Amino acid sequence: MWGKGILNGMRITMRNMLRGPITVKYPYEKIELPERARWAVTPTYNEDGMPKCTACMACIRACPDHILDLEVTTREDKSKHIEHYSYELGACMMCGLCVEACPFDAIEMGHDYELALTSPDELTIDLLADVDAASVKRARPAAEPKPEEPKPEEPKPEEPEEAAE
Amino acid sequence: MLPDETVVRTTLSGVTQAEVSTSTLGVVVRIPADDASSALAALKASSLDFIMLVDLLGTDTGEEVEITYHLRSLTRDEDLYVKCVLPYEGVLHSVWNVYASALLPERETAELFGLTLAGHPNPARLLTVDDTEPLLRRSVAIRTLEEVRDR
Amino acid sequence: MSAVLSAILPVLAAVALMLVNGVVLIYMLRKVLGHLHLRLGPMHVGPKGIVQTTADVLKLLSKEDITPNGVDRWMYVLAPVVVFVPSLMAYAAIPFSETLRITRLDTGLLYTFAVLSLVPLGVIMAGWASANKYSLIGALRAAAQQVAYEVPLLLSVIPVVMIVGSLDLGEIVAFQTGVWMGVVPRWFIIPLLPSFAIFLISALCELNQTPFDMSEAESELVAGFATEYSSMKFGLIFLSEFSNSFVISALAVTLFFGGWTLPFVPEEILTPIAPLIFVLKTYIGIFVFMWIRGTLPRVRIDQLMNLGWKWLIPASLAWIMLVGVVVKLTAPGGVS
Amino acid sequence: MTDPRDTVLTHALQAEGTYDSGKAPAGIRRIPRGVDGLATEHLVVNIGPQHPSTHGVLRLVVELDGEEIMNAEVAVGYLHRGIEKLGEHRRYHQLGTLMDRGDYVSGIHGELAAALATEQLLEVEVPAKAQWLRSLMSEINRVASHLVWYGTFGLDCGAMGQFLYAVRDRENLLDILEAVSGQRMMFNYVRPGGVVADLPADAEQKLRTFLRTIDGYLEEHDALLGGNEIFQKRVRGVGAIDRTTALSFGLTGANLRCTGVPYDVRRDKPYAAYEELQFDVPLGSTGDAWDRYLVRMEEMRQAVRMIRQCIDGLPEGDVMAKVPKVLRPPAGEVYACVESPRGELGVHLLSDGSDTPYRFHYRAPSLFAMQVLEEILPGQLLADAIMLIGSVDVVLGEIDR
Repeated sequence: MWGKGILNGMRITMRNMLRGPITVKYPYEKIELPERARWAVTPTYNEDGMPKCTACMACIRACPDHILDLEVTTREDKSKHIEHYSYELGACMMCGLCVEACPFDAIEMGHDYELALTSPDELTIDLLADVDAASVKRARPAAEPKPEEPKPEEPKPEEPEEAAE
Repeated sequence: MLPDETVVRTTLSGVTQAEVSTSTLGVVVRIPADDASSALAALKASSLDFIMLVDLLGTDTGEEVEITYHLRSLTRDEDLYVKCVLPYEGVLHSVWNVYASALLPERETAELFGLTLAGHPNPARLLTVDDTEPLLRRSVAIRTLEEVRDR
Repeated sequence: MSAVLSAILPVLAAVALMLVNGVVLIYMLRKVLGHLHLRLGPMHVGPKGIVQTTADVLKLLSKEDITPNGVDRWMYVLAPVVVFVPSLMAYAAIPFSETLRITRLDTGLLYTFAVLSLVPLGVIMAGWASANKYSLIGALRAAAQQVAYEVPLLLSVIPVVMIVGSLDLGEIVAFQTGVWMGVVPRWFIIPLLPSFAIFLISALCELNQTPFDMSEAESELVAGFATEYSSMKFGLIFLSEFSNSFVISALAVTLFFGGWTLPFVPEEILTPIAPLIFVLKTYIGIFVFMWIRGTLPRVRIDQLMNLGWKWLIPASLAWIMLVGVVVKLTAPGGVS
Repeated sequence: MTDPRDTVLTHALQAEGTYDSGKAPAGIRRIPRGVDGLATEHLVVNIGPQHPSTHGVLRLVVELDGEEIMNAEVAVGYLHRGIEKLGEHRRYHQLGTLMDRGDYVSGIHGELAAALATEQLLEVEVPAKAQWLRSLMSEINRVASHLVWYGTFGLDCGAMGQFLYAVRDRENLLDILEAVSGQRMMFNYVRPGGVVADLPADAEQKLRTFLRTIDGYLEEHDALLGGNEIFQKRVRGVGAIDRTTALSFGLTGANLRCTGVPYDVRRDKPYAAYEELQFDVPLGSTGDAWDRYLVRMEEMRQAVRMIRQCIDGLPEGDVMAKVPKVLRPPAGEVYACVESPRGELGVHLLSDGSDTPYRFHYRAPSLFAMQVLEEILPGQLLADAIMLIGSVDVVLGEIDR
């Protein structure tokens, strides 16, 4: 008869009501993220606490929105000192292209999703400030477990063709 | 599958002088701009039966704007690309009475390439505010790195 | 002194009942709709969110009272009052138990329906006065809908009055006490099921509830006639909507489900807890309204009119004729 | 006291900036209020851009005579970010991040179209496992997108419950997509040459538990909304688009198939792993909102069936072809299209040999669906107009690009 569909619909909503709510009570219970979840970019460190970053600028070229920036002073013995490694959290779309481009696994996408801040100028974060960059030779063997022939000097060849960007 | 070129050439021979070629895209027909609608009407009515205008897009080739009409025949499952060339501030004649699906894409293409739209029921701008310059022209620059950096 | 007191006391009781009712119903609606939709409803304010409604009322009180310009000033301010007062007056005739009643009216039923039919007047005033296209459309829809469904609402109640022979709600309930053939309770729902169905459909229309919530259809008219109202004026409209649903549900329980009586409970246990049973039954009725609200989509306005004029009214007229014939045959001298 | 109807109408036109007290504004046929004839004045109502049921930022300027719509005009452009202009300044493997933001409800299909176009230019051969993973993720995204359509379609008709049940199932799907690609909606997972990474173990396990309950839930959804007589009365025979109008307005996907035209890109121009998957293409007959509902519900069931085939038949092998880090495809022009939940989503790529495309055009199916609305809305009632927007399933991010 005419109302059969409506009554069936009522039965379904009652059955769903008896199934009980499925909401996660957020501030008290937190969902644990899957292993590949991509949130804000965070630098990684060696065992001795020094950052793995060798200031090779690969990530800065890889970012589609140009939001990473590195100020580096090169001392005479070719080792580098990172003044600021600024990262605009507000503009980052967390696509993970910089992490894929980094040859030394020096940055990774963190799992911390509570990124709300109170004032807009806090949105530009210094990932690394005033710290010595890891030297390429020491980082290279550690970073490349595969027996690949290590590059003898600074990764210069990538430099010229990028300038046309 | 590609429509065969000879049939395309014969259908268009009466209407306009068209040169048919095949490229990575498929069969491409280049025709002069002002008899675009008559050519499309001929193609639609012909045995090739191009029943649907799938897409309409403009390209800035450096010195002029090239309009591409992407036609498709569902019965034979073949695609055809009709291209015509307009000067920079040229007039894009609307083909909406042949293919009604050109209504909104024409407004968008004319507005983003700085063409004036003729013969269209509602030639107002579709996407941008009234005084924005034609964005998809190669001459209109995107914000440089510095402007992005200190925005 | 006592004369003044006995005059004011019932009014205060009605107002208190309405406020408490509003608070409880708003909380119940959010909880029921929440659980119907696999959500929890309010949880943060107080244990299990019980204090949530009082927080809402305080918020409504503290909000800034905006009067948009281009508004028809007097009608705009008067409209919420015209919506609120009738639903307050409708509490007068509801029989909570044999003795516990705000006023003893022998035309209680007629009075309640007369008062309830004033509410659409306020809705139309609100819609027209707030000079906003959405509320204009919402108000005109509400006018058409509630006028169209007053008629079947009253017609569906006439069979009950024909059998009982009086408009006094107390007597209707008294008629339904006791049991037929030892097992079937004498409630009217069993013999008069069609008229209960018509009553339910037109009651939903009266209350502007889904599937007939045409006047504040969220997805089309934003908030319908109440779009331009803020703070306490919106509070009045909101509260009156809930108290209407309590009144209509109370009527349904009184007319069809035997008011405050329960069939197999002996007399002496019944009388002390009679108001409790009545309120419990009414809340079950309100729960069914909310259950319907959480499930069904909205009917289009012209289908609604079509259903009302072409189906409900002829059906209820035919049903009245049938019941009239049966009453005449079974009790030739019966109608005293 | 002036007639309040004037103030109502002038406010609208002033807000629009087109009010000229002298002459009646263009496009609004104002019947002269003769003294004798009972002339009802037309009311111009802006549905949107801030409106609870416009699926994004759509503004529909509607001229109402009472409840009936006399004339409807679509005003879009509130979400225009210039995806096509940005495309000319992005490398080929970065185009996916742009396409996710076009049709944000089903991002995988946009990424896949961009990747297919680049691969046609590069003539690179994608390994079998990547093809199967692409089909699997596309179908998961299709079910998620259709669930959003189902929920908002119910909301437009006034039913609240269906949306929350649909979102419950969609949450499981988004968790699976997050486990595989890293993000819930902006995946950046499909790249020219293959996909970024393989299916992790926890994603497969989540998918199997999801597949155990989804069939029961789909039957429940169908019974809850489709089985409801009120919904059927609201939807049957309303907003019918026949074959010729659909074809002449360039409709594709479910909007075209509901008129009976059997065109589906997955079967007629097969890509990814769709040749090896068994699925049938549901067809409607009259092309009204009811047929669109039936076709999309059946598409969801077919998608679940394909997900099952994909999981069981996933071949071995690596997930990405040998592709240089910086892609420089040879000069050429190419068009690749994909069957997205809204229709045929195409990417027209013109490359000049450098590492960024010369011209990147994004063919949006919702733009053509929106166009047909301007054709069928006049004559409908206001309540039906809102329902029809829901039934043709448009996404404004794709229309404005």
